Amino acid sequence: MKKSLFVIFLLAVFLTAGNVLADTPKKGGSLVVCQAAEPQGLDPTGNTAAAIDRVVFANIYEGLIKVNSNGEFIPGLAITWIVSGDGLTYTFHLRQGVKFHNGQMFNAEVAKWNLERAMNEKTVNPHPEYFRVIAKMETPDEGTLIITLKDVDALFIAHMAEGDAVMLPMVGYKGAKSNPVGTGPFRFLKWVRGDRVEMARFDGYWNPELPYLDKVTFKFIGDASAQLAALKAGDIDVIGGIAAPESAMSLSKDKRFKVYAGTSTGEVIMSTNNKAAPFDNKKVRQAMAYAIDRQAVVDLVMFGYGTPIGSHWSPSTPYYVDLTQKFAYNPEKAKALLAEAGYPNGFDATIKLPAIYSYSKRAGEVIADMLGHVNIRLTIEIVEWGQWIERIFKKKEFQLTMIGHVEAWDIGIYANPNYYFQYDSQEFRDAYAKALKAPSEAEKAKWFGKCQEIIAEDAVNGFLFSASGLPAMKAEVMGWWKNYPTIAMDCTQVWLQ
Amino acid sequence: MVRYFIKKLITLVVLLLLVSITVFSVLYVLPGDPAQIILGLNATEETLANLRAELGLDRSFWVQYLGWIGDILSGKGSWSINYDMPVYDLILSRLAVTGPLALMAMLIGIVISVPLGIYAARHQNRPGDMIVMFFTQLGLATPEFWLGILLILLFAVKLGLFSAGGFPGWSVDVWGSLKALLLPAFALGVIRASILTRLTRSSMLDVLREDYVRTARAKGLRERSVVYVHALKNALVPVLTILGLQLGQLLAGAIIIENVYYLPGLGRLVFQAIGQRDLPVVREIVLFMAAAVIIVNFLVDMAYASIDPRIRLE
Amino acid sequence: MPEHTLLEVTDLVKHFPVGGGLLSKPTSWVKAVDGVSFHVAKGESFGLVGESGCGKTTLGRLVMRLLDPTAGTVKLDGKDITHLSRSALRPLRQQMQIIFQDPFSSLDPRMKVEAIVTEPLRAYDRIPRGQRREKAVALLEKVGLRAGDMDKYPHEFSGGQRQRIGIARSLCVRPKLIVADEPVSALDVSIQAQVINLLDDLRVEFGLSYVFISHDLSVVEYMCDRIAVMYLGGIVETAPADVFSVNSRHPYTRALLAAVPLPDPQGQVPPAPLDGDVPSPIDPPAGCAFHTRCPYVHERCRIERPVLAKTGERHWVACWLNAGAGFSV
Amino acid sequence: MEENLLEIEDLSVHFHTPEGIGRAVDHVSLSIAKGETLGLVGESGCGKSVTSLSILGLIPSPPGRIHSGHIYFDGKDLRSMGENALRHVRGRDISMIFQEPMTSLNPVLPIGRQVAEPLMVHHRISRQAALEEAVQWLNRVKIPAPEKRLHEYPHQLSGGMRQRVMIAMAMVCRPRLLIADEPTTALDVSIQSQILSLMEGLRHETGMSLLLITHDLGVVAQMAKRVVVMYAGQVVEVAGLQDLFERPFHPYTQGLLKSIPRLGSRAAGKKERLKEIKGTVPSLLDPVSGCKFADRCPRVFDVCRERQPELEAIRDGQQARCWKTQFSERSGRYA
Amino acid sequence: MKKYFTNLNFSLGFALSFVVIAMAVISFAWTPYKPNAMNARHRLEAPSISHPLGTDQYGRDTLSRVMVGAVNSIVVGLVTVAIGLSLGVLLGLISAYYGRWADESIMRFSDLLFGFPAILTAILITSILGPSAINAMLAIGIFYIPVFARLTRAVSMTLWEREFVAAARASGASEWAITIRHILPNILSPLIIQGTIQFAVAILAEAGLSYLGLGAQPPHASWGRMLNEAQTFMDISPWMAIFPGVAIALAVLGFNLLGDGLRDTLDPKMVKVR
Repeated sequence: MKKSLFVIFLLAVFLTAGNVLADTPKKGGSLVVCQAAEPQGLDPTGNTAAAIDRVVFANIYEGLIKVNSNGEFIPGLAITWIVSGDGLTYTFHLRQGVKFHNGQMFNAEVAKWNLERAMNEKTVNPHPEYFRVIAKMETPDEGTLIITLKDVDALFIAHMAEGDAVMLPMVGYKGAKSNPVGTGPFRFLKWVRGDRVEMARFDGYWNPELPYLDKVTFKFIGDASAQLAALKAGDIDVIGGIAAPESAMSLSKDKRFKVYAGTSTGEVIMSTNNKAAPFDNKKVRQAMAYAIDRQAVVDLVMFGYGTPIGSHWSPSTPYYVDLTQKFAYNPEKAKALLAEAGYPNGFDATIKLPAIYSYSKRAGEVIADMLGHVNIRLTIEIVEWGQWIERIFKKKEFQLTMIGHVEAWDIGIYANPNYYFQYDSQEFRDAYAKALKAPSEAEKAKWFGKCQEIIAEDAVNGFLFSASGLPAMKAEVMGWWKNYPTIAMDCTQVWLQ
Repeated sequence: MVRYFIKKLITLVVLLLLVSITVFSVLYVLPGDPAQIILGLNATEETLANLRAELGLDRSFWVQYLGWIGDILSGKGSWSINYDMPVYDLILSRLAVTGPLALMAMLIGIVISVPLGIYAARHQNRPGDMIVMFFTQLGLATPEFWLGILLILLFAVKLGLFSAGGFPGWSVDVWGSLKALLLPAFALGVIRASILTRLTRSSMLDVLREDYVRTARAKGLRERSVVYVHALKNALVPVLTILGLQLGQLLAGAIIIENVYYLPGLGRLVFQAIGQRDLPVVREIVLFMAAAVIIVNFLVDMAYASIDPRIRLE
Repeated sequence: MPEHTLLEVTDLVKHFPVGGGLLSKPTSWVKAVDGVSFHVAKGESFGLVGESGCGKTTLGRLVMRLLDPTAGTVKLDGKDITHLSRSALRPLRQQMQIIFQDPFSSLDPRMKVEAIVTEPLRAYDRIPRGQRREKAVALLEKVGLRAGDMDKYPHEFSGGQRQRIGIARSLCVRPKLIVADEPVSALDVSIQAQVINLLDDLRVEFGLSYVFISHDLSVVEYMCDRIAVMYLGGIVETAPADVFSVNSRHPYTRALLAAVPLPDPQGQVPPAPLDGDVPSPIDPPAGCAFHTRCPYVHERCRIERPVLAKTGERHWVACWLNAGAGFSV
Repeated sequence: MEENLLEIEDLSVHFHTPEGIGRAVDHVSLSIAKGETLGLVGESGCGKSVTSLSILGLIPSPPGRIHSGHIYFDGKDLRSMGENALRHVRGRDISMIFQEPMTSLNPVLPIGRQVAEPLMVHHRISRQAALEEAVQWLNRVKIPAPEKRLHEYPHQLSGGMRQRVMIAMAMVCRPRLLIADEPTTALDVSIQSQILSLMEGLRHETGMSLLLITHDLGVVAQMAKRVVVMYAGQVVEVAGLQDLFERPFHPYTQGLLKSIPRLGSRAAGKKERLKEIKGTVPSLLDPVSGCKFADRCPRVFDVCRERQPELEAIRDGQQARCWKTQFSERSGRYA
Repeated sequence: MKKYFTNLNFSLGFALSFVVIAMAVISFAWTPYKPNAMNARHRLEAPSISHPLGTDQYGRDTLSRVMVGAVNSIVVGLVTVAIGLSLGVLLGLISAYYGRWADESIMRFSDLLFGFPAILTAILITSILGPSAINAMLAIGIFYIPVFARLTRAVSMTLWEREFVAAARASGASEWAITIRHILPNILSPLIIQGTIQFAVAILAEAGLSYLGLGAQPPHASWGRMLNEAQTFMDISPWMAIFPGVAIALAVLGFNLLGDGLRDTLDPKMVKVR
């Protein structure tokens, strides 16, 4: 049996790190990181909320595989993984002598238990389907886990590198929501609800060189201007992601601070109900695509901090295809298409915007203005988040809405005809299935590219932009990620100058 | 007094019961699935059902209501879905922000208003009174959140003396925490002071016209004791009512100013909890807030009675 | 009993609840009127006198059926009106009207005089506007006001003039009986005489009967043919006016008479005839209500309540001394 | 003539209202001798209460203001005294009691405290001592169980009891002048007689002077030795008690006496029609050039409407403000 | 009318409210710019001759938006007062007339409403019905019901005890006729006064709700939401946070003064009911 082998040594991590950093890392110091949303519990295996992963993933919890700031998969609790030629068997060689913060040992048995817990029928893991592809698991010894899949899954490794697949101890996992215990470089200290989560350096971390920092505090400040004020006042050191791009604008002019305009996994889209007239008409959707000036949207909404996209795929994710020119801004063409579709005088519609996200409210206002120029007259309705979930996401009572999809590799939602935008395309489903089962990188690129093209051509949703993560920090904070290819704010290699 | 006390107490309990039922039914019909919000957009139907069962959302209205009331009466309270901790503890930790904020605001309000009100009443229609009345009119017309924003603009953005919001936490920085509450308390307090000043003034004016004030003067009392002993105690009765109403509303109603200053207070908690459909938190906090208003009013009634023998000795 | 009895009141009782709310029962009852009987003949002026809280005003309103009695009957012109419904009462209102004490409270401040004085007409039939104005002019002139006053509002008048407006209103429907509840008490001395004279004149002109309620013994004596004295919800004595001041027999009546300061230069204050205060009508004394303050109290007074007994021509007294041993002072 | 304890000279009090200046008290002069009871009689709005309030400087101001005149107490001009000095006169040398005993007592203070207060202020004695004296005074005004009552509140007392408390409060410092402003108007007759005899007894005992303000001629007839009649802010007649009732001079006084029904007249077999005074009291706001009573006077002359009469002596101890005084002297047309 | 204008409060209040109403009326016909037109080239501009109050983050003209915002505030004032008046007066009349259990239950109901913190209830209402201008008005209007009910009850209860009511009864007037002929005209001026003041309060309350995002929805301009949007731009363009607030304060001041002026002239003795 021919096996392809990916082995990435720890050394490589250090090399990469060395390249990024201009200076030799120093140990010690404490860092206060600000994040807008407070997590709802601290267990990433029980909730997909990004706020949880940002705090605990890669800091307190680790999975078998990690992602680096360039989006590459690197060893986590697994040192190497070997995939069989048929793509069905994965052999993980686990790191030896790894301890949980509570002193429990990590081994193959624990790994197996964690994965089984996620696939269990009583699971509250939000993505049990990630794991249910597993046919069986074997643990020949303490350091080896052999997983056999039912079917080829091109995203299996990617999924193993997400917060849903982190390793919890067999004893003490129940308190994970409020008292997380993992194997990560930092151990949990306390969570002051409504204010902050504190964690300290874990001295028993498997890499004795890391982390550099003694203490990390995640502070939750919801509002952009308060974040800014806190950073300027020195109360916080890092803003994980600036919510209001205008703050980034004013910060970038200040020498004491730096702002990274990197990439993220998220795509902001104008979700369109493909079953609701007139949006069930492809021409109408394409007309809207022509009517949107994506660069202007990025300018008005994000003050330029973002990248226009042409499909449901972030530029930071592998296999990205730039489709932004497919429906380049052209209001005349939009009007013509509308006329063709039977709406020479345009039409009225309602766009429902979730209240909690300022970018979606702003984007909604801007889009309403733009579509107004081609006689698509939008009424804006701001919807409180609970309502959004109920009315729009579940009951699909909407025509248009505006939301950011932050999960990486989530194009699969287009394969589900019952998903809230109700896109139903056999062509896409076939392409996606092929992509998932693609044996080689080239095949993967081809089929994932095809997927992007199909939904772009169908103008399923209004694909607008991928927002920058916009981390901002004091000038002396080193090693912070520029890009956010995964949902985490990994402080493992951050140090203070 | 005892009769009066018992009568008021019964009213209090009945009112609380009505409030609890109202709160529960309102939240029962609130659209939005907590499980979906917790698990995110891409969760499977099966996982959702599991979580709903775990949260007890699949049970009937009365089972849920009685369970809830039982938990509250037994002192256990409910459990926050989002924060994974007892709601009581959550309330307590947030009250540590809102409580001092409300009290500081009230204190600022009283300290400004009572002397000003008395001054204005004693100088009725003279320039001093007119100036005071002008400023209170302005105060009444100014939205407190705008005043808050203006204070930020001046003290944080321009002068850099305060931070524009946020709260370091009592355990981290007591002085900093106090400082963080100062501007919002001032914004709240100044607006309250406008109302209270006008009230103190008009109440004082009414009382100063009373026959017994004339009697006190006729007895040869010093003007000071006429005003502060004979008049003030009577004048305070209506002021006290509004004061109580305000304190209750402040405990509950600092939502906007907490949003302006991003304070982790009760108001913000409940505002966010509604969005997150953390129903146990919403329910209990709304009940708590309503109870705060009702209980403060009850205490005011009692304070009233202790000032006014006509009620006390009924 | 004289012929032509216009008003007959028998054993009238009115208790007001004290306290009580949504869930609780009244804690006690104010026995405002507690078993009162009297009658008024056609053309007679009947005085009800007593101190504040004795129930005279309540009695007046019961007679008018402005309040519903707890027990007893009221007969007007032989017709029992005690239990008539409001609508059934309406036509009877033409026969009886009321004048109030407070000339400020008894006129609607937002109504013009014309509307006020003709208000009783509006309850019966639609009278054309012109006719109403004519009527109003006639009424105003009758009570000594000018036709030009018709379009004014009450606050433009003095107290005495307002009382005239109130009187005009009561005359509007040509009633047979007028209940006058302290009609001159709120007026200054010099104005009192004007109103008293007016009432006296009108009585003759229209053949009215009055139930004249007042705390002022001199006014009642002047105005009335017969006087009833009330104490704590009950009538203690009724006497013809011409013997009232000299020959009244109830100790309370005599004390009241003695307490009135006469406008004659005495230059000295007589000793007060009564000690203490009137007991609370919530918990009136057992037996004779007056026994707590009566200088002639004896054992029976504390136990048994005396009833009105005839002691002379149209003269009735509720006192054990009178009824029993032929007491005289 | 005895020495006067209080002398009011040419007092004018004006009220400044949006509608104009009201001359509530218009050149009023009167005096009270030591130990004397002076009755001040008039209808509502005639200025009798304002006159009494201005003695102690208690006119509500604004809108009221003493416009001119002097008030001498024991030879000292109260008007030129400073506020502080005047304060020492109030409640110590001159006390007042008012019409409404309910509203004139502070509802939130126990009555003992209120009665004791003047002692604590003027005699600077301890609260305990003051309360002890208050008990004595409550006893003297015949309040049963005074020790117990010390701690009660006004609303727990009946109207008569409240007025007794007011009297005790006014008397504790043994004032030399007691001003009683309609002290019994709000009370029933049986209580009125109690209060009147109490006041008379106290006056007799202490030898103080009493200024009794009332609209009730019956009360005056019992209490006063001398009477001042006011009309529309002016004194229209001053007379000894006998003269007033037997030989009233001013047409207003005459009218008043004839307009009240007299108790016992029916028994005497005479029901005479009451003599009414026509018309109503003029507004204090209108400046009247002639006699203020001219419009209502049954014997009005041209001169009455043109010029205001002065207060003139008629006989010893009797004065009146009426042109009749002139006629009687010069032409003898009136007697 | 003259007597009103001699009152300083009334004159000032009238002038201010007139300006606000005029602004609203004019905005229907004319605004300097289209209030919702975005212009990426002119965003966040400081006040200038072409944009007297500056522009916002989308380059929209603040003056135009302030003018249109006046419409929003006035409509809110009218609708909420109408809700409060119509139901409140009815309940208050019933309460005062029937007394006893009707009174007791209506008053307890109003206690219950007062027991709930107003903003919180408004938030709950909007989270059930969804945030919108209409729901915000509903949320505010509901709180006006007890305000007017208590006022109506207090005033009409004293009226029912007045002797002119007894006189009307004695004249044979039906209860309904008494209510129409005597009670309503006499509670009218306190209601007008209170209505004016509640109008002002409603503008404030709506601004608060809009600030929280629970009022009028974008792109419609509302003063409260303009302030909310301005807050994140405070250090870049502070003027954005000034003018909408000034507009609120002046409008509220105007209607408050108008109410006080009316109180001074119409009903000097009126007791303010909370």
